[in-house]
Amino acid sequence: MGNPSLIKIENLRFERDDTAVISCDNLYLDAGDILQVEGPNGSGKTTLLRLLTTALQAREGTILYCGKSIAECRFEYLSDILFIGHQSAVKLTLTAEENLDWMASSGIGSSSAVKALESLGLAGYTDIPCYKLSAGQQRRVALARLLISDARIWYLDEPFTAIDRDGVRLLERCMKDHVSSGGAVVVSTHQDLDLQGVRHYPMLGESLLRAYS
Amino acid sequence: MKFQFQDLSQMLTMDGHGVYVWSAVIVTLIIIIGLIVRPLLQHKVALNQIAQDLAREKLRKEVAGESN
Amino acid sequence: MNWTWFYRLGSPLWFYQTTTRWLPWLSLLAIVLLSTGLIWGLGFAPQDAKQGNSFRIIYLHVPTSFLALAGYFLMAAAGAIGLIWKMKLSYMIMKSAAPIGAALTFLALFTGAVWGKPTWGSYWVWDARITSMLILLFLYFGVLALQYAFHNEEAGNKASAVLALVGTVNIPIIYKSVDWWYTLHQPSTIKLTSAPSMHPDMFQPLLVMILGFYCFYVVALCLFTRVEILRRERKTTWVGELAARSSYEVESDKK
Amino acid sequence: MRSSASNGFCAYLRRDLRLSHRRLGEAASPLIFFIMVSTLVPLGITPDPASLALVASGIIWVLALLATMLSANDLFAGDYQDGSLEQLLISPQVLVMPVLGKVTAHWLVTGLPLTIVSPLLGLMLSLPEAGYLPMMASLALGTACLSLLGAVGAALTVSLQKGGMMLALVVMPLYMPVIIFGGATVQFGIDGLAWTGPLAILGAMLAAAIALCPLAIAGVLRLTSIN
Repeated sequence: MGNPSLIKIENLRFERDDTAVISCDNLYLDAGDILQVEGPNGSGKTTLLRLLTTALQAREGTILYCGKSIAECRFEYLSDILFIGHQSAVKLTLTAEENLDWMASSGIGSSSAVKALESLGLAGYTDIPCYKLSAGQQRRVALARLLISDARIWYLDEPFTAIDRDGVRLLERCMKDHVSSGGAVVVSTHQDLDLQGVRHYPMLGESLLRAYS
Repeated sequence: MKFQFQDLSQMLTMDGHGVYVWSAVIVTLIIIIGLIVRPLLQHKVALNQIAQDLAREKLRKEVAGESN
Repeated sequence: MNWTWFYRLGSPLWFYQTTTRWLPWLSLLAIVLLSTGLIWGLGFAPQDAKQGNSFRIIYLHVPTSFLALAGYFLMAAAGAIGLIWKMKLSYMIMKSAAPIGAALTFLALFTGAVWGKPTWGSYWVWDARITSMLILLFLYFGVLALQYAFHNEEAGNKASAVLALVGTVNIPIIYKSVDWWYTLHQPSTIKLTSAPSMHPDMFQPLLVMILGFYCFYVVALCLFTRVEILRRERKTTWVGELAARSSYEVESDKK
Repeated sequence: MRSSASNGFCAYLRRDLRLSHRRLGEAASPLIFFIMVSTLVPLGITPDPASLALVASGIIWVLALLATMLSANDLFAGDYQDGSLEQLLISPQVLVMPVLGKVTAHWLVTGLPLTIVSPLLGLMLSLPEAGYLPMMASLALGTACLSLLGAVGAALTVSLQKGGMMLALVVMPLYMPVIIFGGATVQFGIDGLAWTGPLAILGAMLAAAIALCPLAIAGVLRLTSIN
C-alpha cells in the first residue's frame, strides 16, 4: 500500500427532501490528477462539488482526505482547497485588485494580486470597479485566485463559462502547471479539455440510475 | 352543587352577560372542531392522492411492459 | 443503557401505529372531560360575586392560555430534538404544533377580549399579560411563515426550529420586559390582577377543563402529525399499502 | 488560531465598510428614511409642541427600529447572491468572527449615524431637553442590539426571494424588549428619574446579544443558506 489518495470518496449519498440526488462511489483523486466530472444537466455535478467542499453535508458515506475523514481534519482540509463556483464571489463595487486582495487576506494565500491579474490578461483593468468589466473579465478576476492560492486541491465548477478561447487555453495551462507541481484538480465541464491524462468521472442523474438498476 | 339558573332561557341571557359568554363558547368550539376536522380531511385527501399516484405508476409500468 | 426505545420513538411508522390504537380512547376522554367541564362551569359553578356570570369565560380562557404557552415550548423542544438528533418525526411534530398553538393563542386573546368588555368595559387594554400573549401570537406567526417560505422542506424545518428556539430564549425576557413596562405605565383606573384564592366549587370545573384541553391538544397534535407523516413518507411501502387498503375500502363501500 | 480569528473580524469589518463607502447613497438610505418619516409625524398628528413632546421619544425609537430592520435584510443578501457567503462558509476559520465583523459594520453604517442625527429629530419633535442624553445613550446601545437580532433574522431568511417582509415578521417580536427599555430610558430622563437603570438593562441585553447572536447566526447560515 502506498500513500493514501489525496481524496477518496466512500459510498457517498446525498438526498434532498428524501429523494436521492446523487450517490457516488469509487471516486479518488491523487496528486497530479485532473478529474473531469461529466454528466447531463441535473445529474448532480454541482452537488458533488459542494459536497466535496463541505458546503453540503452528505446523508451517508465519508470523504477521506489523506486517509482521514474530513470531519476530523476539517480545518486542515479547508486550508488546502480552493473552490470556484458558478457564482464568482466577485464584489462588483470593488476593483479587480481589491477583490483579489480581499480574497487573499481571507485566508487563501498571498502573492502579488496585480501580477496574477495581469498574467490572466487583465492588465490595465485592475483599478476600475468590476461592474465596468465584461462577464468574461469578471470571470477572469475570480479565476485569478488560482494563481495566488497555495491550495493543493482545486474544485472548479464550470470554470469556462463566459471565457473566450484564449482564456480557456490560459486556464488549461494553469491547471497543467498546478498538477505538475503536485496539485490536483476536479473540474466539472462539458468542454473537452486539451490536456494529457485527464480522467473522466461520469455522473449519472438519479433518473438514469433508476433506469439502469 | 346545583343548577345556577332557573331555566335554560335564563342561562342563555346570563343577566346580560350571555352575549359575551356564549360568543366565547361558540368561537372556541368552532376553532377546536376545526382543529380536529381539518387534519382528518387532509388525512383522507393525502391517502387518496397516494393511492392515485400508485395506481398511475402501476398503469405506466404495465404499458411499458407491453410495449417491450 | 438501552436506547432502542429512543430510536423507536423517532420512527414515523411506530408513531402512526401507536396513535391509531390510542387516538379513539384519548378523543373519547377529551370529549367527556370537555363537555363535563363546560356544562359544569357554565351551568353549575357558582357565579362570581363581583363579575357575575361573565367570569364563566375563565373556563375557556385559562386552559387556552396555558396551552398557548406550553405549546410554544413543546414546539421549540421538538425543533431542538430535530436539530440535535436529526429526527424526522420531531420536525413533523414541530410543524404540526405551530398552527395549533397559533389557533389556541388566538382563542386565548379572543376569550380575554370578550371577558374584558363586561368586566372592565373595554375589549382591549394594554395589560402585561394580554400584551405578552399578543407577542406570543406574533412569534407563532413568524415560525409558521418561515416554515412555508422555503421550497426546500429540510431548510424550512431547520430555520423554523432555530427561530422557535430563539423565541424560547426570548419569551422570559419579553415577559419580564412587558411586565416591567406595564407597572411603569399602569393606569390607576384599571386593576386587572384579581386572582384571589378561588372557591373550590369554581376551581374544580376549571381543573376538568384544563385536563380536557390537554387531552384535546394531544389529539389534535397527533392528527396533524399523522397527516404530515403520510406526506413525508408517501414513498415508503407501508404508506403505499395503507393507501391501497383505504382506496379498496372506498371502492367496496360504493358497491 | 487567535490571530486568524481577529483577522476574520477585521477583514470583514473593513470590507463591508468599504462596500458601503462605495455605495454611499444606498448606505445612507436608512438614515434618510429615519429623518423623512419623522417629518410625517407632525403632519399626521399635530404640530402642537406640547403634544409632540409627549410622543417624541416613542416615535424616534420606533423609527430607529424600522430603519435598522429595513437595512438588516441586505446584511447577507449580497454575499449570498454573488457566492461570497459560500466562500465564507468553506473558509478555514471560525465563522463567528467574520459574522461579528459584518454586524459591527452594519451598526457603524446604520445605528451610529442614527444615534448621531437623533438630536436633530428631537429638536423637530420638540423632545424635552432632559431627554437628549438618555436618547443618544439608549439609541447607541439599543441599535447595536437591533443589528445583532436583525442579523439572526437576515440569516434565517437569506435564501428566500422575498426575504424583506419575512425578516420583519421574524424579528419584530424579538425587538420588543429593546424598544421597551429604550423608550423607558428616554422617558425616565424626561421625568427626571434615574435613567441609567433601564439603560443598564439595555446594556445587559446587548452583552447577552453579543455573546449569543453571532453563534446563532453562524449556525443558521450553515443550516439554511445552502439550498
